[in-house]
Amino acid sequence: MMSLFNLHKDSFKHGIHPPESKDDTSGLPIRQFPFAPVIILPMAQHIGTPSEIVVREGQEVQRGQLLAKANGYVSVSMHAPVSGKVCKIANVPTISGKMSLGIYLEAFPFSTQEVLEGNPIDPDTATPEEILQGIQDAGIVGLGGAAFPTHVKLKIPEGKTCETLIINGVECEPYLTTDHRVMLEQENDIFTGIKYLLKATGAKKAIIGIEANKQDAADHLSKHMPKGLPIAVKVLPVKYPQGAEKMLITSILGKEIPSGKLPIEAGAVVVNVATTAEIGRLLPHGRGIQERVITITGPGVKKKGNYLIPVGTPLRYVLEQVGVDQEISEVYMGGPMMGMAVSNLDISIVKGTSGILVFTKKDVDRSTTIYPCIKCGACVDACPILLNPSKLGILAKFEAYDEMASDYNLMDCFECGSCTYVCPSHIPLVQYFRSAKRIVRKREADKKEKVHA
Amino acid sequence: MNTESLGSIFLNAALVNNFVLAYFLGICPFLGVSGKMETATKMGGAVMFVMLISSMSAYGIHAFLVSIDAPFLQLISYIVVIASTVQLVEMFIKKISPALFKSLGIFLPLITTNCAILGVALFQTSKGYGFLESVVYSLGAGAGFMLALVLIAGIREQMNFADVPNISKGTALTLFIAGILSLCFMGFAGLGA
Amino acid sequence: MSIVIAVAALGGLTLLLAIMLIVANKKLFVYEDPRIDKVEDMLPHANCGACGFPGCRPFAEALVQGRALPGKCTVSTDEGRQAIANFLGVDMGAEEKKVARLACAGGTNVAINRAQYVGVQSCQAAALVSGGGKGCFWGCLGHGDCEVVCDFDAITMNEHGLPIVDQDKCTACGDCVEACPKDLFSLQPISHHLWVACKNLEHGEAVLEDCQVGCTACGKCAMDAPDDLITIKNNLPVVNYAKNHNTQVPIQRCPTGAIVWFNDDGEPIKGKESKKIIRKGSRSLGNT
Amino acid sequence: MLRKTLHISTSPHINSGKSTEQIMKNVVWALLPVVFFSIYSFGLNALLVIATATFASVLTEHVLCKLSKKKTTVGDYSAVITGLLLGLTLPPSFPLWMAFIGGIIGIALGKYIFGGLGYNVFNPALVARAVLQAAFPVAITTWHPAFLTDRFSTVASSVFTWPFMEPKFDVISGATPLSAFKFDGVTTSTVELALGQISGSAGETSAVIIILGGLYLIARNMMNWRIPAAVLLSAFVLSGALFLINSEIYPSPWFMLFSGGLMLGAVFMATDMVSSPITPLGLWVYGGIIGILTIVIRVWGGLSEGVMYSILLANAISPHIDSVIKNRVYGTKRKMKAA
Amino acid sequence: MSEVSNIAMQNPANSKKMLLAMVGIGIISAFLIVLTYELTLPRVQRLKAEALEKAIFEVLPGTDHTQAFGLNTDGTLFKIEEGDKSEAALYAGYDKGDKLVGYAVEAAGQGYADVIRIIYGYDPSEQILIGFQVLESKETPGLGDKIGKEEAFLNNFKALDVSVSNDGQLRNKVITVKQGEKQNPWEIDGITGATISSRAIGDIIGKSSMEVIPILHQNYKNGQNKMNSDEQQ
Amino acid sequence: MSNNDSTSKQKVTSTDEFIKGLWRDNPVFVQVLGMCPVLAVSNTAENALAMGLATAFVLLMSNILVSLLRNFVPKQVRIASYILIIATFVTVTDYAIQAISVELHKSLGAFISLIVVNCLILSRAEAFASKNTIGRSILDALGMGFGFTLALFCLGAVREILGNGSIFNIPLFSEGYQSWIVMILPAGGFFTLALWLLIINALQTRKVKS
Ligand SMILES: Cc1cc2nc3c(=O)[nH]c(=O)nc-3n(C[C@H](O)[C@H](O)[C@H](O)COP(=O)(O)O)c2cc1C
Ligand SMILES: Cc1cc2nc3c(=O)[nH]c(=O)nc-3n(C[C@H](O)[C@H](O)[C@H](O)COP(=O)(O)O)c2cc1C
Ligand SMILES: Cc1cc2nc3c(=O)[nH]c(=O)nc-3n(C[C@H](O)[C@H](O)[C@H](O)COP(=O)(O)O)c2cc1C
Ligand SMILES: Cc1cc2nc3c(=O)[nH]c(=O)nc-3n(C[C@H](O)[C@H](O)[C@H](O)CO)c2cc1C
Ligand code: SF4
Ligand code: SF4
Ligand code: SF4
Ligand code: SF4
Ligand code: FES
Repeated sequence: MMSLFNLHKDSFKHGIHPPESKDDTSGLPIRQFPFAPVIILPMAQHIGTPSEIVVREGQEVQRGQLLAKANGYVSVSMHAPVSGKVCKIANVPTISGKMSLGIYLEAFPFSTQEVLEGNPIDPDTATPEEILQGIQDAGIVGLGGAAFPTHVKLKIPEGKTCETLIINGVECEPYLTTDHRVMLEQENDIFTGIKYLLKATGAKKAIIGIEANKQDAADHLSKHMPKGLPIAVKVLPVKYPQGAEKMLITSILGKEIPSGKLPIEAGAVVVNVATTAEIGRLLPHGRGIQERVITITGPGVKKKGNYLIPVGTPLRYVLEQVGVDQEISEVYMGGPMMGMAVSNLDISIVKGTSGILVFTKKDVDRSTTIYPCIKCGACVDACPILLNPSKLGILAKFEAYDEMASDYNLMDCFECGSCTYVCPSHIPLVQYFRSAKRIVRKREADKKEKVHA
Repeated sequence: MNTESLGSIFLNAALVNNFVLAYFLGICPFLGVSGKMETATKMGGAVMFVMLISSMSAYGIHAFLVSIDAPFLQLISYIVVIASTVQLVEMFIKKISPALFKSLGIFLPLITTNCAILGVALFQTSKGYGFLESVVYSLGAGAGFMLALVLIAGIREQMNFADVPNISKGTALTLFIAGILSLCFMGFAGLGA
Repeated sequence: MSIVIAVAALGGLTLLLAIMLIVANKKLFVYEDPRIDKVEDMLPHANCGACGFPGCRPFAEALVQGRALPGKCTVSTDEGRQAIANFLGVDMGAEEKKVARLACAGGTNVAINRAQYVGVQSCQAAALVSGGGKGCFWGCLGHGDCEVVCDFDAITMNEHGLPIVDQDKCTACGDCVEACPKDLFSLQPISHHLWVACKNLEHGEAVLEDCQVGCTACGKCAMDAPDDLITIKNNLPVVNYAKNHNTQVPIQRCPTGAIVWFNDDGEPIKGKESKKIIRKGSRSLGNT
Repeated sequence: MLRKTLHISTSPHINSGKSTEQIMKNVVWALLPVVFFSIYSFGLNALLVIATATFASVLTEHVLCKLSKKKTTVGDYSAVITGLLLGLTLPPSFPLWMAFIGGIIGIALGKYIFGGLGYNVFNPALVARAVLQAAFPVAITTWHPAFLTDRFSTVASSVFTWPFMEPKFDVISGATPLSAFKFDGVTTSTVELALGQISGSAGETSAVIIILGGLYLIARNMMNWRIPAAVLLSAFVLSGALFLINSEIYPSPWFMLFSGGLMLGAVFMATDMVSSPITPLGLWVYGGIIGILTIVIRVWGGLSEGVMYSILLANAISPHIDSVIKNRVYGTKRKMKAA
Repeated sequence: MSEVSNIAMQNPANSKKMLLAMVGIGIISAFLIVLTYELTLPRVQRLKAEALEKAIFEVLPGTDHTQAFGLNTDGTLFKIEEGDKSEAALYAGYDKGDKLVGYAVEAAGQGYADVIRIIYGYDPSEQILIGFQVLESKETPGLGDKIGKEEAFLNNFKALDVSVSNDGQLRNKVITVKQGEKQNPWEIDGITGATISSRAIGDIIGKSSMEVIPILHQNYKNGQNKMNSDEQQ
Repeated sequence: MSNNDSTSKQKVTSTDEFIKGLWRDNPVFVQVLGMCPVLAVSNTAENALAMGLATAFVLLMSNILVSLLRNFVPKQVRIASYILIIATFVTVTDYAIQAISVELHKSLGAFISLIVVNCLILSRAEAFASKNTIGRSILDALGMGFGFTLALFCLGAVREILGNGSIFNIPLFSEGYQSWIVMILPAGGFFTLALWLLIINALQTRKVKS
C-alpha cells in the first residue's frame, strides 16, 4: 500500500509509522536536573579519537574548565560539567560494554556552579576557520545521537560547495521530545547557531526540517525568525526515519546521496537543532558543553520529562531521581527504534544521549517465536534505502555474508530498524545486518592487510 | 508425412514435449549441473549448440545412409559423428576459454553421452523432418533443455538457503522439484497443435 | 553386398573423423601440467584454506610450480604430505603443528553476567549489544560461534559454556579465530605450553568481581619467570616465546590460575597456589 | 540503591505487533465466506471434501513435525489455509480418500521437503492439486451440479468411495463454463458467473465473495494488492485484445475473468507470499505472467483451465524474478542485475 | 616421474595409431552390425508384416489377404508390389474369394501428447467405416489411451457414416461429440476425461476421410463399372 | 561421481567387484547415472526388466571389448572409439529385441537406441574397463548391470503397482482399483526415484546414528 502514498513529493520512499508516544513529555518544559555527587566522564564520548586528559587526580576544577583537549582533528575537547575535585582517573564503563579512560569528578555540594567564560567568538566578524575551531574547542559533537565532531562535518572538502544548510528538527524517533522542546524554548540560540553555521559552511540558505506532529515548534520558529537571515521552515509529513540525514535531504531537496558518499555530494550539510542551539549558546561566550537536554520517559518512569542534565551524570543516579517502576526490565539510551540497551547502570550520560527510556517487563513486547521469513514483503516496503531485507535476512541466517555485501548492498543499510519493526515473523533483521556488516568489514580489512603484506 | 508448422515444431519440442521433463532425455546433466545458475546457463548453451550441430550432421548422414541403403548404420554413425564433434568443440573451448572449460568440468564429455542430443537426431529422423524443420526442432529442444535447466537451477540456488530436512537433501529434493516442474509443464499440453 | 557398402561407409566415416580429430588435436592442443591433477588428487579436498590458498586446486598449482611446500597443508596426514613431496621431488617443508588456543577461562561457573542478553543466540550478534552482557567485557560469551564454524569438530562447548579445543582434531585452519567477536582465539605452535588464559585489561579487585579466574595483573608470574620471559603489559602478562619458554615456574604462584600450562594432551594445568574452583553450577547474574 | 538485572537486546525495541500467525488467521477468516458459499451451493458434498482436505493437511503438518522432532507448527494456521484452498479447488463430489491424499501431498511434498513454512518454492495447495489432477484426472474433472434440491440431505455416492477404489459418479453435471466454451463454444453470462450459479470446483463459483475476502485482506495490509491486480489486469488486457480482434472465436474478457478458478487463484493462491517474488516490480511481472499464461492455456492449449499451471509455472520462475528484478537501492544508479 | 613424461610424450607420434584404432574399430563394428542385421532381418520383417496384417484384419473383419496401394497426386490409386520401399498409404483387403472387403487407411494427427497414428477400415459398398485401430500413440496411459481400448468408443466405428454425395464430396464430415450426445451416424461419441484424445481421433478421421474416401468411392464405382478389371488379374 | 577405481590399488576381491555395483556403488541410487532410461522406461515392471537386461548386456559386451582393446586405443580417440564399440552392441541389441517381439520394441521406444548414450556405460568403460583386466571388467559390468536392473525394477514395480494396479501385467487388485495415473507419467518417475532415495537416506541416517 505504501507506494500509493509515496506519490507525495515532500518525502522519501517507504518508511514506517510507529506510534509516536510523545504526548507524555512533549508538553513538559525543560527542567534543570540536580547534580550527582560524583560525575563520571568517559573520554570516548564521540566518534573519533578520545580526548586527552589535561588534569591530574586530586585537582580541583571549576565548572566549564577544560578537562581534556582534542586529541587530533577528529576529536573534541571536554569541559567540567560541575565544579569539583578530580578524585580518580581510571577506566569507566561505556554503553558499548567497552571500558574507556575517564574522569571521576566529585561535585562540590554547595558550589554556585558558575560557568567559566572563554574566548567569545563574534558571529559577525569571525572567519569560518575561527568558528570551526571554536566549535571544536567547545567540545561540540552531533547531539542528534551520532556524536560526530561537528567541526569535521562542517569542513567543506576542497572542490565542493555547500548550498544548503539543513537543520534537523525532525525527531522521528517515538517517545523523544528533546528537539521539540529545544525548538520551542531556545529559538534565539538556534538562530544564532544558524548564523555561525551559515558562515562556517558558506551555505546560502538554511532550511529547518520539522515533522508535522511538531507544528507548534514550526510556528514558533517562524514567528520569531529574525529579519535578514535566509532561513526557511519546512514542515514534513510524519514518517520514520525522516530524521536520518539521507532521508531528510531527500525529503527537503528531492536529491539522493550516492551510496557510500556524504551529504555534501548533494550540496547540503545536516545539523541537528539541539547541536545548532548549543553552538548558538556557547560560542558567543567561548564556553564548552556541560549539559544537554534529555527526554526521560517510557512506561517505567515515574517523573517523565525533558531535563537539562549535566554530561557525566551516572545513569543510576538519573533513574533514582526520576523514580522507576519496580518491574523495570530494560533501559535504553536513545529512542526505541535505534537506542541501545543498557547492560550496566554505572555508565553515565554522554553528549550523544538524547533520551532515556525505561520499559518494564510487561511493556517489552518481544515475541518468543521467530517464524521463518514468509517473504511477505513488509520489510521491502518499509526499508527507506530500498534494500531487500528479506533476502538479506535469509542470507545472513545461512552466513552468506559476502553475497549480502556484493549482491544485496548490505553496506548501505543504516540500521534504522524499520524492517525489523514491521516483520510479522519477528526476525531480528537489524541484528543480523549489524553482525554481517561487522564481519564484512573485518574481512575487507583482512584482505587489505594481506595485499599490503 | 508431417504438416506441422515450424512454430509448432518449436513449441512442441521446447514446452509441450520438453526433452527433460516430458521425454526424460538428458537427465544426468539436468541433475548434475543444475546446482548453480551460472554453470546451468553455460551448460544449457553448450547443449543447445551441440544439439544444433548434431541435428544438422544427422540430417546429412541420414541422407547419405538412405542413398547407400544402409539404415542399420544409422545409430552408430550418428553417435560417432556427434561424439567427434563434441570432442572437437571441447578442444576448441579449452583453447579459447580455459575458465569456461574448468567450470563445465567433466560435463563437457558428458554432453556426448547426453541422451537429449542423440534423441534430437533420432526423433527428427523418425518424424521425417526436412532440413529446416530439423534445425528448428533442435533449437526448440535445446531451448527447452535450457529452460528446464535454468528453472531448476534457480530453485536449487534458493534451496541453498532453506532449512531442508536432512532426508530430502541432495538428489532427492532435486528429483522432487523436477517432478513438480514436470507437472507444471503438463499445463502446456496441446499448445503446439 | 551390403557388407561391403557398410564397411566402406563406416570405415570411411571413421577415417574422416579420425583425421579431423588428429588435426584438431595438433592445432588445439593446450598443455596443462598433468601433475596438477595428480597432486590435487593427493590433497585432502577439504578446501579449508589453511594452506593460505583459496582451495586445494590452487594450492596444488602452487605446489607444482614450486611456490609452496606440502607442509603448508595442515589437514593432510604426514604420510600424505610426504607422498606429495616424494611425487614432486621436493622437501616436505614441515611446519610445527599449530592449534587454536583460547585466551579466556571464564566459564559460567566463575564469571558473571551483568545483564541477560535476549536475541539471536550467537556471539557475533550478542557482542553488538552492549558487549553481550558479560561482566568481563573481554570474556567469552559462550554462544559457541566457534563451535559452529569449526569444520573439523575440534571445538566443543563444555558445561560452563566455554569452548574446548581438541588438539588432535584442530587443523589450525583459523576459522575460529575469524569467528570469535572477542578475538579470543589465536593459532599457537603446539610447543607453546605456557599460556595466558585471560584478556581482561582491568586489574585487581575489579577483575575478580567479574571473574574468579581473571588475571589481576599482580605480576607474580613475571617476577618468577626466568630471563624476563614474561612482562606485564596493559595489565596482562605477555610471554616472549622467542625466549626459552619451556618452564612451568611462572604458573606456580598465580593466585587465580589465569596463566596455565598446556600438557601434551592439551589439558590446562594450573599452579599450586591458584584458588580451587569448586562451583559446578553457574554464578548468579550480577546486578546492573 | 537501584539494583536490578536488566535484559539487553538489539534495537528496535518495539514492533508493529503483527505476526505471521495473525496474518494466516486472517486469511482463514477471509476464506470462510467462500467456504460457506460453496457449502451453500453444493451442500454436504463440499463440506465433506473441504473438511477432509483441511484435516489431512493439518494432520500431516503435525505428524511431520513430530517425526522430525520439532515443535508442532500447526499453530501458525498456514496448513489450514493450504487445506482449505485445496478443498476449494476440488470438485464437490470428489472422493474423500483422494482429498485426504491431496492434503498429505500438499504438506509433505509441497512444503515439508523444502523445509516447511517459508521455504516452499511452489504453492503447496496447488502442488497437491496438480498431483491429484495427474493421478486422478477423471475424478477431478467430473463436475457436480450446484443447487440441487437435496444437497443438504444427501451425499453423492462418489464422495464415499472406498479408498483406492475408482469412484462411480451418479449425478454428472454439464461442463464447467470454460469447458462448455472450449469444446462447445457456449458462453455463460457474466452475472451467473459472478454469483456462482454454475458448476465447477467448490471454491471457484463465487467471484464476488472471493473479491470481498481479498479486499478485506488488502485493507488490513495482509495481502499484496499488486498480485491480484496484475493477474486480473493482464488477463483482462490479453483476452480483451483477442476479443476485439475476433469476438466470434474469442470470449469476452469479462467471461475470462469470472470463469473458472482465475478469481480464486488471483486473490488467494497467486498471493501466497512464500512462493511469489518480493519486490514491487517483481510482483507485477509475476502477476502478469500468471494472467497471460492463463489466457494462453485457455485459448490455445489443450486444457480448458490453466490457472493452476500458470501459478505453478510462475512460482518456478519467481526465484529468477527475485534475482533479476531488484529495487533500485537508494543512492545507486540502476537496478542491480543478478551477479 | 615416468607417468609425467609419458603424458607429455604421448602427443606427437601416434597419429597413425589413432587412425588405425578408430578405423579398425569402425570396420569391426560395421561387420558386426551388418551381420546381426542380415540375421534378424527376415524375422523382423515377418513380425512387422504380421503386425500390420493383424491391424488390417482387425479393421476390415473377414479379410484374408491384402494389397497395398499408393495414392497418386491426381487422386488415382496405384499398386505397390511386395518389397517396394515407398510408403503405402492404404491397403485393400480381400476375403477368401478375392472379393473386396474394404480399404484400410492409415492416418495421423496431433493428439493430446504427441502425434497419434491410426488405421481405419472403410467399406465402400455400405459407405461406412467398419473398424478402427490405434497404431501408435503417446496418449496418457489410463486416460487418453482409452481411444484404443474402450469398448464403447470403439463401437463408434462399427458403422460410421461416410457416404459421398453426388458432388463427389463427403456428405457429412466425421466429428466427435460429447459422450452420450451422439445423434447422427457420422458422429463419434467421445470419452469423458479424454475429450481431447477422442476429439483428435474425430479430427484425424474427419480430415483423412474428406480426402481419401471420395477417391476410394470413385475408384470403387469405377472398378465396379469395369467389373474390377484391375483387381482380378 | 565415479569412485576412484583407478587409484584404489588395494586388494579388492572379485566378489567385492561384483557386489559393489549392486549396493554400495549402485549406479542409480548412489551414483545417479543413466537416469534417462531409469525414469523413462520404468513405467512397468516388464519394461524396466527388459531395459535393465538390455543395458546390462551392452555394458558387459562393451566392457569386455574395451578392456581387450585398452592398450591399443590412444587417449585422444578414446571416447570416439568406445562409443563406436558401445553403439555396435546397442544396434545388435536393438535388432535382437525387434526380432524377439515387436511389441516390446515399441514400448521401449527410442530408449533402446539411447542405451548408447547411457552415462553409466561410458563411465564404466572409461573409468573401469579401460584400466582393468578382462576378468575384473566382466565382474564390474555384471555387478553394475545387475545393480542397474535391480534399481530399474524397484522403480518399475512401484510405478506399475500404483499406476496400473498390476505387476508384470497381472492385476493385483480386484476390479475397480483406481490407478494413480501420475505414476506412469514423467512426474511419477521423478517422484518414485526421489522416494527411493528418501528411504535410502533415512535408512542411512539411522544407521549412522546407531
Ligand atoms: C567515520 C566518519 C567520517 C565522517 N566524515 C565526515 C566528513 O568528512 N564530512 C562530513 O561532512 N561528515 C562526515 N561524517 C559525518 C556523517 O556525514 C554524519 O553526519 C554523521 O555520521 C552522523 O549522521 P547520522 O546521525 O545520520 O548517522 C563522518 C562520519 C563518520 C562516522
Ligand atoms: C549512528 C547513529 C546516529 C544517530 N543519530 C541520531 C540523531 O542524529 N538524532 C536522533 O534523534 N537520533 C539519532 N540516533 C538515534 C538515537 O539513538 C535516538 O533514537 C534519537 O535520538 C531519537 O531522536 P528523535 O526523537 O529526534 O527521533 C542515532 C543513532 C545512531 C546509531
Ligand atoms: C535512522 C536514523 C534516524 C535519525 N533520526 C534523526 C532525528 O530524528 N533527528 C535528528 O536530528 N537526527 C536524526 N538522525 C541523525 C541524522 O542523520 C544526522 O546525523 C543528524 O541530524 C546530524 O546532526 P548532528 O550531527 O548535529 O547530530 C537519524 C539518523 C538515523 C540513522
Ligand atoms: C495471502 C495468502 C495466500 C495464501 N495462499 C496459499 C495458497 O494458495 N496455498 C497454500 O498452500 N497456502 C497459502 N497460504 C498459506 C501459506 O503462505 C502457505 O501455507 C505457505 O506457502 C507454506 O509455506 C497463503 C497465505 C497468505 C497470507
Ligand atoms: S535496518 Fe537497514 S535494511 Fe532494515 S529498513 Fe533500515 S536500512 Fe533497510
Ligand atoms: S517482513 Fe519479515 S517475514 Fe516479511 S519478508 Fe521481511 S523478513 Fe520476511
Ligand atoms: S570463544 Fe568467542 S566465539 Fe567462541 S563462544 Fe566464546 S565468544 Fe563465542
Ligand atoms: S576452527 Fe579453530 S579449532 Fe577448528 S580446526 Fe580451525 S583453528 Fe582449529
Ligand atoms: S542417461 Fe545420462 S543423460 Fe540420459
